[in-house]
Amino acid sequence: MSIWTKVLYAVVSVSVATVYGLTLGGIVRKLYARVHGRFGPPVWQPFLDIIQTYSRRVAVSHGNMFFLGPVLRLAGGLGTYLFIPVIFGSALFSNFSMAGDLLLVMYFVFFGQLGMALGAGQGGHPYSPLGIARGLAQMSAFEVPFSLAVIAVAIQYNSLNITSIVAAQQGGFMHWTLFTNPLAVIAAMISILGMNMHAPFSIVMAPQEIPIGPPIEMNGSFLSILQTNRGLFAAAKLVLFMNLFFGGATNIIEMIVKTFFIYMFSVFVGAAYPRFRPEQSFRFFLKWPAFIGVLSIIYITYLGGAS
Amino acid sequence: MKLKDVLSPLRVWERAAKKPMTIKDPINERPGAANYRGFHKNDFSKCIGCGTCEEICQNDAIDLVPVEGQETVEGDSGLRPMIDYGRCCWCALCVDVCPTGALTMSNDYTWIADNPEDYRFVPGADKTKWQESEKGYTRSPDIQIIDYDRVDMQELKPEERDKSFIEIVKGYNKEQAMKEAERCLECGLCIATCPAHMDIPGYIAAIRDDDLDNALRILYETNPMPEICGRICTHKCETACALHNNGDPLAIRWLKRYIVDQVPADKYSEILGTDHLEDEVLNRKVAIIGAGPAGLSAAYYLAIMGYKTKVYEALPGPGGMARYGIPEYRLPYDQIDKDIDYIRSLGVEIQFNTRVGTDITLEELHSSYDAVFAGTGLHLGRSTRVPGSDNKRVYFATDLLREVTLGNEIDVAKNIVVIGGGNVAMDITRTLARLQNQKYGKVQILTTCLETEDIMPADVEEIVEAREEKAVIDPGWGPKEIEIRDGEVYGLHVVKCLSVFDENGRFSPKFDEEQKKFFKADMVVESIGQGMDLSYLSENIKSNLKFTPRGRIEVDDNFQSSLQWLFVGGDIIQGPDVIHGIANGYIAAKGIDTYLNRK
Amino acid sequence: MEQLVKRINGMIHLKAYNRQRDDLFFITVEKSQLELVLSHLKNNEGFTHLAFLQAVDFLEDSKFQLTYMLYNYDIRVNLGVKVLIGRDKAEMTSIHKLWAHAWQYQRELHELFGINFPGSPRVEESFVLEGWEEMPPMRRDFDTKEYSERTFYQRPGRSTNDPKEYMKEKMYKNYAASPRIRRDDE
Amino acid sequence: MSNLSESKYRGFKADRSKYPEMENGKPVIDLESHRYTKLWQGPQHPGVTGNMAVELIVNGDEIVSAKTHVGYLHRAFEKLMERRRYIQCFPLVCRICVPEPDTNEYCVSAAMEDLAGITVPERALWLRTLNLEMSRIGSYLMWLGGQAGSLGMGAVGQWTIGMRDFWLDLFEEMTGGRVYHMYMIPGGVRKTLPDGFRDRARGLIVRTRKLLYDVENTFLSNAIIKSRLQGLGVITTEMVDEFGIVGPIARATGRECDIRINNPYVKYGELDVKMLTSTVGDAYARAELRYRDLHQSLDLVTEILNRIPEDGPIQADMPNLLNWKIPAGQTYVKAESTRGEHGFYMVSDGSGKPRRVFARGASYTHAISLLEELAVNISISDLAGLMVSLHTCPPEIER
Amino acid sequence: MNRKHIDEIEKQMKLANEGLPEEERKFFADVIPTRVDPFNKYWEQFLNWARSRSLWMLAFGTGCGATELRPLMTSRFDMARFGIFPRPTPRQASVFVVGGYASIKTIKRIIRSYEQMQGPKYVIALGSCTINGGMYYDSYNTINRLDYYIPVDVYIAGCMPRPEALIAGFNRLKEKIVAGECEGMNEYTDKFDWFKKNQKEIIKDWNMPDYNW
Repeated sequence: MSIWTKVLYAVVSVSVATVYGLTLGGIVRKLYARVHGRFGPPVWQPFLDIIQTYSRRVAVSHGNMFFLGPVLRLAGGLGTYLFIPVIFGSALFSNFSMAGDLLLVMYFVFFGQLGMALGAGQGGHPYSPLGIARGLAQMSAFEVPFSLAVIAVAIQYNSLNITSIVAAQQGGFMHWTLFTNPLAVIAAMISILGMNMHAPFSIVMAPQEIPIGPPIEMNGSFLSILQTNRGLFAAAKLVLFMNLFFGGATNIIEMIVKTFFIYMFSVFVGAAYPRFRPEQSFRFFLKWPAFIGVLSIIYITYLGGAS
Repeated sequence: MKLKDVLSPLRVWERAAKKPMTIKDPINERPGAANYRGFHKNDFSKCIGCGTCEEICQNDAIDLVPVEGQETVEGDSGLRPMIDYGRCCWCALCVDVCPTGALTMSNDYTWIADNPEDYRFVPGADKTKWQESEKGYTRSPDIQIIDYDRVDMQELKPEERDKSFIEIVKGYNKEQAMKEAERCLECGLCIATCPAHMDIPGYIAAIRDDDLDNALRILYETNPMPEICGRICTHKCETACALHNNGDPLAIRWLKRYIVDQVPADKYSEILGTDHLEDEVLNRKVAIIGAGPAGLSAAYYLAIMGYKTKVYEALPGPGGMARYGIPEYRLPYDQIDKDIDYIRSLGVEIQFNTRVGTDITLEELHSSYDAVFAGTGLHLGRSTRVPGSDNKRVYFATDLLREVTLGNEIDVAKNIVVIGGGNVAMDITRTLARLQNQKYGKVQILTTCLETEDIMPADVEEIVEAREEKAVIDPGWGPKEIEIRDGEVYGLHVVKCLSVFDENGRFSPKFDEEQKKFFKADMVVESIGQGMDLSYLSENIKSNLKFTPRGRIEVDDNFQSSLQWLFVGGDIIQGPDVIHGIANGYIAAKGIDTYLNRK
Repeated sequence: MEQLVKRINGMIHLKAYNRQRDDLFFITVEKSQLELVLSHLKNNEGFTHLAFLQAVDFLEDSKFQLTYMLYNYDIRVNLGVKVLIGRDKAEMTSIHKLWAHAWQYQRELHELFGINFPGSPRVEESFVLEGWEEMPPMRRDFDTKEYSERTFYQRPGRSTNDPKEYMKEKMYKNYAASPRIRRDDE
Repeated sequence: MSNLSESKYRGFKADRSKYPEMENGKPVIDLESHRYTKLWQGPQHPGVTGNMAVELIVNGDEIVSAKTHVGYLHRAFEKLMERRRYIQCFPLVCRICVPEPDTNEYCVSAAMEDLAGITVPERALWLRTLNLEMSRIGSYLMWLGGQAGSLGMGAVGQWTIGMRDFWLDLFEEMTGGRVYHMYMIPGGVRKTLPDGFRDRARGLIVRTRKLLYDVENTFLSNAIIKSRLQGLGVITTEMVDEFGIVGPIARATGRECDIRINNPYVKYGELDVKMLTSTVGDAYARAELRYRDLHQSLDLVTEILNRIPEDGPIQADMPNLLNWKIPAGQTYVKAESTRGEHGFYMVSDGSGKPRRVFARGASYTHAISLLEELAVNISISDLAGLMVSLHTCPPEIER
Repeated sequence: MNRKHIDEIEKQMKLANEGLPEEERKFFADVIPTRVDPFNKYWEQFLNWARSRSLWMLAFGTGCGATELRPLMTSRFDMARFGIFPRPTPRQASVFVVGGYASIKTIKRIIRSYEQMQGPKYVIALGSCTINGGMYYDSYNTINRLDYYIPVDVYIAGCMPRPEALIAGFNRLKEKIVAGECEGMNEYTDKFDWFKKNQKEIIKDWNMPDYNW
């Protein structure tokens, strides 16, 4: 396969993922609305929002770093997504999967937030640094159980290649990490709550506290980049989780069903709770989920796991 | 942290399965409630443009503007409220206060505009989509923002009054007057209706402030006979009163009476500032014929303008019809004297028992005075001219009333019939009833007229009180014949009257000859109107004067006749009532002033 | 309540006392004795709740009346303590030491009435106004309508008719206009 | 602050050993040191109740100093009333507190009636009671939504504010207005109950109770709500008098102060109103107390609906209100709003316009001196929750 | 607003800072925003269509109008289904709903927030108070006419307008946006001097924390 084909495939893949991620966002809004006892916006609303923010005639910039913030954020999303093989065995959706891509993905998951920190910091609004501080702190907190879970998975499958991890889970749902290493999945699923920033871990954008936090000064096309990234990044995270813990997907329908349910988990929790105070949130991740993560590693290394 | 507390919030998802609370199509699906305070409507058939809505609006949101097609007539200013929705707060006080109930609200509440200037409209005149809407806020009949109930007037009870000529109406005391004065809306619709255009809201406000001196000053601006007017005025103002549409009109007449009753006569000149009038006397003289309301009013204003005036009166007392045509129980003589004495105190001279035309001629007056004002009034009775009406026991009401005032004995019969439905008829009925009561101890008097009871020209309270005094009133009959037996009146034959006026509003009664009735009587009094006596005009003058087709002397706006020096006013021109006379006298005085200055 | 008044009267001279309702009484005290009375009422008589402290402008008498509304939870009675102070360079002792929220009212009165409370915390800070340059607006001699018309643009084009004048114009224009028809030129 | 509060306010404890430095008992905050950040919470901030602002100095997430700024809603009602006739005042006053306008209407009408010596007819009193109690329900429902929303839980707010709208529908039927009812005029009320109102009201009470059951499950017995509200903004009994605290906030500390019981007005004297108190005095206790009070209000409305007389006048015999003059005098009329003592101090000088009207809102002290006291040492994320738990309503502060 | 009327005033207009030296003029922060004309016609039409379906409303409860925004946002009326969402920061919002009366202190923040919003931006004014002062027409602390301080696109009558009326107002705004009539942003630029003069006449204290509104 020539590099150009690969690039073309990647572009298609990224587009599909973005559209999928945004649609998922629209569906989730609808679901929340049902819980609230109302109808909610149309499913395609996120697309309209992106066009609308993009179409602003003026966009105030607070300097070069401010401009880089959203770009780095999008780079984070792209980076995360481009190294995850989305559909097992599909050339179109394999992206730039390679040996050790798990490490790269782990890096990119957090890269965007750091980039955002740089950009938003230059916004000059005092709520941005507060939000960034919260965001970075929370990220570090949920990174602990998440990394532990990933380490457990890596140890379990003895690989840092996502494709091979997915391959190892093929052959019936009993081979999924969910059943072979349930502790790691529990730790990871708790950390995805923080990663998705739904309640009770929605402290970064908390409108009632620090009105939407880091992107408070982001406007116009800056915001539209962030919104696009939100769709892409959501899809990337879900695909990653699907690949690592839920046996990956062999076709697009399986991918959609699985990721949808993974996402629904955080929606299910998010609708029912208010948000934590920041330090409550940090403590939460560092307590039980981290402990479960450690347990999962112990379970895998010493008690042998399934493989 | 209990496990229950962790799990029970997840029950939010139960709600997801339930039907959403959302209204699908809110704009069309949810009209305002039946009494929602939405946008304003105005029913022009009821609105009188009194401006009470403007008065109560605490936001200054309402303007009164002229509207095409709305004429200014008595009791309707022709103005209509224009509401500024840049001010309105939809409190509906204007709806609650509206004395006619014309202003209401619809339950429409959506009005979007790009231009803020659009939010100004005249409900009822401008086409709005809610003008026809039936639902919306209206005043609840259970509440009153303004007071629709008149303060009751203290009156003598029928048994206390039916024998004597003591004044029936006791007048308001201070508390009652203040309470009644508080009801005034100060719209001023009454001013246009009053022939004298008195500043009615002004003196009522003065009563509220308990500043009777000021009130008196306002009264005397256009009316020098408030005691008389305060008792017997026809109070057209009260029919124009905005409160009249939904409740009792303000007792404007009684309030006027209250003012003058409270101020003692000896303070008048001090309050009105006429105590140094003699300093400013001009060397001009005006003669006035007739010491009635018109003549005295003219005399008063001429006097305060500095003219020397002399009044020639045929009868032995002043007051004209007010004294000789109105019974004492309605207008006591001392009250007439209070007004007239004050006028006389300004230097107005009255020569009694001098009939112009016989004792002194009009030409003589013309030669010795600069101008002459004639307010001779309507002192002649008018006959029905039915067979038998020339009998000696058939009287005119005006004659009888004059005799009573003069103190002459009247041969009151046991059984009397009065023909006529006006206030004079009621006056004579009640006077004769009293006399009968004094003489025989019982009342046997019957009053009949063409008009049915609902269109009788007499005041309702007069009719009610006459009945209370045991007079029988049987309206709706036309006199056919007065039966004479042996030279004496035996009774009155009447037929049913179907209608009084034709479709053009002209007097043309129609009778149903089949329905007949007979009223037995020893004496018949005719009270169907009065005529004027112009015999004092010599042939020479008469030929130079212009007359209207109906036989009245033609006058211009200043009551100046075609003879420049002769001004004519009062009942012979307008009326008959006292307030027109006063107004005529006032204008004529000004006219004389202008005329003499120009000369 | 009568006994309470007697007790206070024994302590200082009460200028006036009146009963408005069963649960609302007013007393008037001298300016100098206010702090004494209030602390007595608070500490010994159980009037522990200060509902408000407000001023009334009696422009005609050139006085401000300050009203301290107290409440007693035991006998469930409101007691208003009234003090009259001069209107020129109005000044009053601060009671922020008696109640922790009194400074708020004093700050408000300072801004809206121009009454000074020396020693009251943050009394000079603006409360509801910002950049105010006129006299304290709650004073009776400040005309808010006039200020509003002068400062904020009223939408033009409004005009109203007085029915009285309008009917005169339409129906009896020529009728005497002058209230008094005495001629003075001769 | 009691020990209880600090132990319960889990996870967040300010370390006051290093900063701010104290000098003469007052903290010295040097913004130039870059240890502190100055933040404005409001007026344009979703976490602030209404249009007000809190100027904060924070160290990280911790609030070191708070200062309330009001005046964004100052409309000078009291000044405007001085140049309006008495009858013209009542459309103005309901704007003083938007979520619960009827208390204002009642107070100003009652003050005028007290000064003018007017007795309101029985039926009007009952209708007023109904109106007041219904407005309490509306206000509490809005507050519930606000309290949940301030902590980031949108669902409860969506439900309860939606449900409040059904109560507004009832108001609309009864009074003709949705938000501003302008129902109580001096001397009585403006309208009688429409046909079928009672049944609709009873139906709505059942629906509200069903919703409240859900709210209880998801809001009051929510682990995270508890962990955030317990120990937040603890008020002790001593502070009640010190800061002039009233209403549910004071009742949550154990102080028995409910004007409906202490100084019964309208028809509360004939109703079975219970004094609801709590002993803890923190935000959660207040929330729970308000929740119970809301249920009690529903009970009261049920009872009132049964007892409103069918016949009788709804307005006393009043003079022409356009020219109404009230004899000189002073009075103070108060009522229990959902936030506590809401009172009007009215001075008349015998003319047709009030000499001075002062509206005393409960938020006046709650949102300024009390909030400034309680906000210090808490996390910035709790400020919105604290403000809502004090049930601050800015328009009644500055009027 | 009457066009002639404005032209009239513009002629007589004098800036509050006119005659001041250049440095001091800057102190008043009178930087005229850049005028940005609409794009190519068809592209602009498409964008307007999208803008009208995604209205981000600034959640600034400036007056009592805010009280009817809450039912509108929540389950009974659910404005989200019409594509209207509250936005906590003016930078991202496109619709400014001025909820009725604005006191001096608030109009200062309103102007600040309006200037922070990124164009194209729209203003909906609620209730009588924004049109001609409403019931506070004689108050010393509230403005009478909002259109003297910021350009307004749609007015909704009422006090307060019901949520349904608000929805109707938003519908009207959408129509105007689709028709390309909402150029308030450029109007503000074009008549910046006039607006600033009006603003300065009433706001005496321009001091504000520079990072907030």
